Amino acid sequence: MESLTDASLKALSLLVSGDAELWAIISISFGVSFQAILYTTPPALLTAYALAHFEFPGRRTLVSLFHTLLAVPAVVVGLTLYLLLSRSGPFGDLKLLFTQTAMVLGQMVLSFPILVAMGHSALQSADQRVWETAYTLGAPPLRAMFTVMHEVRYGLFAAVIAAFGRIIAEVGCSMMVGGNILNYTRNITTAIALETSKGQFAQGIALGIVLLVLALVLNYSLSTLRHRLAMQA
Amino acid sequence: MESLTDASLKALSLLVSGDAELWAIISISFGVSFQAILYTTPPALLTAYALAHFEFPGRRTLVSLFHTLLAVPAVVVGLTLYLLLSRSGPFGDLKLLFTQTAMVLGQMVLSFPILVAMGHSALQSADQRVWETAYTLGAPPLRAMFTVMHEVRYGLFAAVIAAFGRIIAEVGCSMMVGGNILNYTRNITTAIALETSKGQFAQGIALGIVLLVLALVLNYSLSTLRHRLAMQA
Amino acid sequence: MKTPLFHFRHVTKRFGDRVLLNIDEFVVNAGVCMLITGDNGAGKTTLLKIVSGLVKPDSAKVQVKDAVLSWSKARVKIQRNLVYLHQDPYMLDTTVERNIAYGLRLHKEPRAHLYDTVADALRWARLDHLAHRNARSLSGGEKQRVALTRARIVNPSVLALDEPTTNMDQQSRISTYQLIDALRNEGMAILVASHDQTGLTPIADHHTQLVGGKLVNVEPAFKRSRATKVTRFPG
Amino acid sequence: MKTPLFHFRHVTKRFGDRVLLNIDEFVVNAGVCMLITGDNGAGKTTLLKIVSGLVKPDSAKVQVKDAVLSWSKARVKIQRNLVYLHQDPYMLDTTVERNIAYGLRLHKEPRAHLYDTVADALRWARLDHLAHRNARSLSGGEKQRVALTRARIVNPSVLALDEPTTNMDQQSRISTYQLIDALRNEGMAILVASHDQTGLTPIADHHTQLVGGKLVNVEPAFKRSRATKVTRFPG
Amino acid sequence: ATAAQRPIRLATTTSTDNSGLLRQLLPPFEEQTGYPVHVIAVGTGKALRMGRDGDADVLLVHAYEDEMEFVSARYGVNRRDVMYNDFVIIGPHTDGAKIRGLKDALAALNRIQKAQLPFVSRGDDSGTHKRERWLWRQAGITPGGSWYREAGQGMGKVLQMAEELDGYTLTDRGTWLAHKPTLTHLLLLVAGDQRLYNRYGIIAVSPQRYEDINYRGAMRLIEWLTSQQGQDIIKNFTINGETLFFPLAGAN
Ligand SMILES: Nc1ncnc2c1ncn2[C@@H]1O[C@H](COP(=O)(O)OP(=O)(O)OP(=O)(O)O)[C@@H](O)[C@H]1O
Ligand SMILES: Nc1ncnc2c1ncn2[C@@H]1O[C@H](COP(=O)(O)OP(=O)(O)OP(=O)(O)O)[C@@H](O)[C@H]1O
Ligand SMILES: [Mg+2]
Ligand SMILES: [Mg+2]
Repeated sequence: MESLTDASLKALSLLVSGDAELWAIISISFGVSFQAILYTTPPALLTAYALAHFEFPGRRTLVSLFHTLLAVPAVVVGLTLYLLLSRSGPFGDLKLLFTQTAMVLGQMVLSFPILVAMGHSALQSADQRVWETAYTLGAPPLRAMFTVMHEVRYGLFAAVIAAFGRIIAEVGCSMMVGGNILNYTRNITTAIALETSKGQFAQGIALGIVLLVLALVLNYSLSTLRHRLAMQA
Repeated sequence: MESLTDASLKALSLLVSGDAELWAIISISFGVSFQAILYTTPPALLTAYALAHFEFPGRRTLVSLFHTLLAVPAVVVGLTLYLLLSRSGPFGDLKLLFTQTAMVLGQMVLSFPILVAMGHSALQSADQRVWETAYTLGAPPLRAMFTVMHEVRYGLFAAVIAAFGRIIAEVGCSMMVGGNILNYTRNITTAIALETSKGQFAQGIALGIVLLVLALVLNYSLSTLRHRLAMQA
Repeated sequence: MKTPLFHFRHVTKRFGDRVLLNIDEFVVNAGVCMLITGDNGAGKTTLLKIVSGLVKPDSAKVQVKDAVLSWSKARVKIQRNLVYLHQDPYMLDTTVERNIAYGLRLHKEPRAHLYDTVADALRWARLDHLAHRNARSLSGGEKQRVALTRARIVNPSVLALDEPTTNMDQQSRISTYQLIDALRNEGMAILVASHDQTGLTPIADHHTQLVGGKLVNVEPAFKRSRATKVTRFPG
Repeated sequence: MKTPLFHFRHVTKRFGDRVLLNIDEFVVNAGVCMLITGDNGAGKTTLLKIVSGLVKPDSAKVQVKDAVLSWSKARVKIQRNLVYLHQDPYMLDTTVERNIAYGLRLHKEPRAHLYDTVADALRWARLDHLAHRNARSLSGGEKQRVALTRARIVNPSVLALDEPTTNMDQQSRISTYQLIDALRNEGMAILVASHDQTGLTPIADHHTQLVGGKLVNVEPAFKRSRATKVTRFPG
Repeated sequence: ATAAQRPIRLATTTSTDNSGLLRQLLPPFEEQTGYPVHVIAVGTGKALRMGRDGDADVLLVHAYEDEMEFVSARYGVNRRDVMYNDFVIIGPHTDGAKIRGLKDALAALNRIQKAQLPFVSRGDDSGTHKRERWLWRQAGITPGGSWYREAGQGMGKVLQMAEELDGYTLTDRGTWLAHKPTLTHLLLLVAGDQRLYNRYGIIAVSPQRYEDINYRGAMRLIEWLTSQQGQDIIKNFTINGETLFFPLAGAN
């Protein structure tokens, strides 16, 4: 049996000689997850703001619900979406099953509760005076919301990063509704699952390292940008 | 042909007639994830505090790293742990592979970066004056830390909830190092994966609903508790 | 007699068992500066926040011109005409300049004109050397001055100032008194809650004290005519 | 002459290009109340925080008894003997009573005795009716009083008060002056940074002004002997 | 190459894809017909389910009885045999149950049960699992107890578990050969029993049920797999010199 050192060395050598197939897999992963985050963030943050800002009956229950939705396994989301999109399901006519669109939809559903839960806890930690200051200086509700969001931007940023991390790392839903079709819906995690099921641990870990390195580069540049902006302000 | 409604109805009927096997699966899921959270929270929050509180070179890089580790797929953690615990790996003699202990270890590794990343962002949002107040009133460093943590307890609470959600919902690592052995290491998510692979979508969704309902009950009681404590204080 | 800008009636507010405010009438008149004093916890801040549309009273009617509205309905009109200055002002996490420009930008001032106005205001508040500093790192008195500048620059019809001179040094206090006087003489309505009676009583047209949830008129030690005041502080 | 509790030398602090503090000597003597004044942004808060071990100076030597230490080394000794009161105090998210008890609990007071002490202190500060309220919901002046009470109850050798009377009503101010006087007479060293000269100059033994990063002595308008003060405020 | 055609969705068992067979088999087909093939590798149970729901155009599976049922329920049409291999029983080289060299699979299972040594079952209702349960029934044994581990995972994972736990298991020869290089503690112990015959069939999903299904593509693929050229590729596909699948077309 192959030792961990061997596997890691193999992984690294695979990394440097990146081929077209590998890059297709990577670009599908990032493309799908970027789209999902892009479409989900605005409505999710609006929801988080509403939950943090407006008093209404059932608000606490709703917050609990979003925290709970974090515990829904990706594969259950995948399953449900599968049944909806299946040829014999209610939206079968859209022919979305086993497409990237289906993967984006699944990841949107997965990222929504994280963004709401984490965004809510960031917005809730905002000083009440932020809103009061904005309001009294004449900000209309939407503008006041942006001011509050700006004040807790690091917390919201962390929410987006966490949500992106979660969906780029998830496999259950993408496997289910994407189908792991080579060059079409195979992303990094479904590829890892495939390699693993073949007993090709080295390839699995190699892909894991690719993901990690790319995420690190992305994250670090965002954090540098954020740091630079903080210095300016 | 089974529609989504059929599947959901079947799921519900499975729920009410809970049998011994189902309950074994549920108790393994919650037992393992509780242990993992219990052991991980203290060191993770200490780390988060150190990152939020002490200035040292490379701190920002470390924070970025923890945010990035959120994007490591569970199956990659599982793979690595597998190679370490495998009989030909460095810790093979411990005979931990395909045991609940291995699952706990895997989930600890998975929850650590979430707790650190979210805990850090909560602790960072604490007012500098909290620490100064504690310190000047004579609190030794550890006590001052607890005071700061107490002030941002809702944020830390949200971090623990999110981490718990992530690990109780993860399947890749538990499948890999637990092995999905019936009555022993089969938890809710690996059971869902199994049902799904058989094309038994109704059973998969049923288990998903069980998980959701239990998580909701847990969450709601915690939130009620927290609410009551907040009223008292 | 001219009609008041806002005429509040039957304002009540309780926290738990305690009735904090129970005020029959509270009138906001253009060109009048009203000083509100009272012990700690008397309810000055709460009253100002209710009048500013920031804290919801348990009950209140607001007459705006001829219409008698509920507090919730009146809020929008209040917001358009009144700026409230916090007792412990909040600095937005950006530069001093942008903090001060915040309100003006909402009023869609042309950009060039906007920064001229801001620069003038900064100079008045002796804050020009701090223009590009993050407002969070300012000293206590500097923050207070930024907040006052940020509020007055919007040029509202009513300015509600909660302890505006707290933390300020002597010179800033004096310019604040002068500012209040000048703005009032230009026709602004000014409400000041403060413990700084020595400095503010000479300027205020009315001095009222909050005792047991009621407003009680305090006779001013000396009362000057409008005319003398205008000449003393030519703005 | 008795030895000072702490003797700071060559304290410098800069922010960016600006040298904020450049102080040759700063002495903290038992039984002495020192008033520090200065314009907004002069550096009073920064100086007090350096002296309190909360803000790291760019350079400073501290003589404690016979030992000359670096600031970082002196910190622990400072912490054991000095309590700093913030200009804008932070209320811990719990009851007023627990806020006040916080420091005492750290000193491992027996529980029964502890709450007696707290109850006495609450009564002194006229806060007893607020004992079980969350300190976050207090009014500005109430917060200031809770913070002062929380600081003095620890009974340190040095009390560093940053604008202690800000936001307070007249009566609270007077009891604060009396408290400062009494504590000083019991042998506590007291440092007060404040703009409230009228109230504090009569009590202070020294009045020093922070100008251009340097401390300048201000001659007091009138100087009373220790003896008279003790009889006037019998504690 | 011909003009681009609508993709064909092929739902298949993991053994054909994981072994690498389809990578040999499909490119020439795509080249010649212009049909891109989207391979969705799942368990036999799920593949049949996908056919039933109209989510796949054509199925390549190995569970003969279920396939027949599928066809007779009119979910699928034109089932053809494609290839076969066999199931084998593998186990640790220590072979505590002493089954090595047995020709009788039932006797082997008997000895394993007597020895109470770990047996890792797929436990996932796959074709292999169905065959295993059938064998236990034939042997008159109801397996249970701590030695019988129901893994609920794919063949590859079960082989790895057997390796780690020094356990026995039933596997198809293709997967065994594909994984053999990494399984240093396991040996092929029992093979050659008639009961271990494993055949793969291909079925087109019925165009009567789903008229927009890619039936033409499915039929082209079936034609191709059962053609001389397809069958030759299957025959010549080897891992480390060993043949994994044997052509079977023309048998029906
Ligand atoms: N959210 C709240 N819940 C409970 N009590 C409150 C709340 N907000 C304010 N109070 C109480 O209401 C009273 C009035 O507070 P307010 O801030 O209006 O006083 P104030 O007159 O401005 O005092 P100060 O001079 O100290 O600023 C105080 O006793 C305060 O503790
Ligand atoms: N972290 C920081 N970064 C940059 N400048 C700072 C920082 N902290 C304080 N300053 C500046 O240092 C100067 C002194 O601040 P400090 O709070 O000590 O003044 P102060 O004398 O207490 O003023 P006030 O009377 O207004 O309380 C101010 O101009 C302030 O803006
Ligand atoms: Mg107030
Ligand atoms: Mg200061």
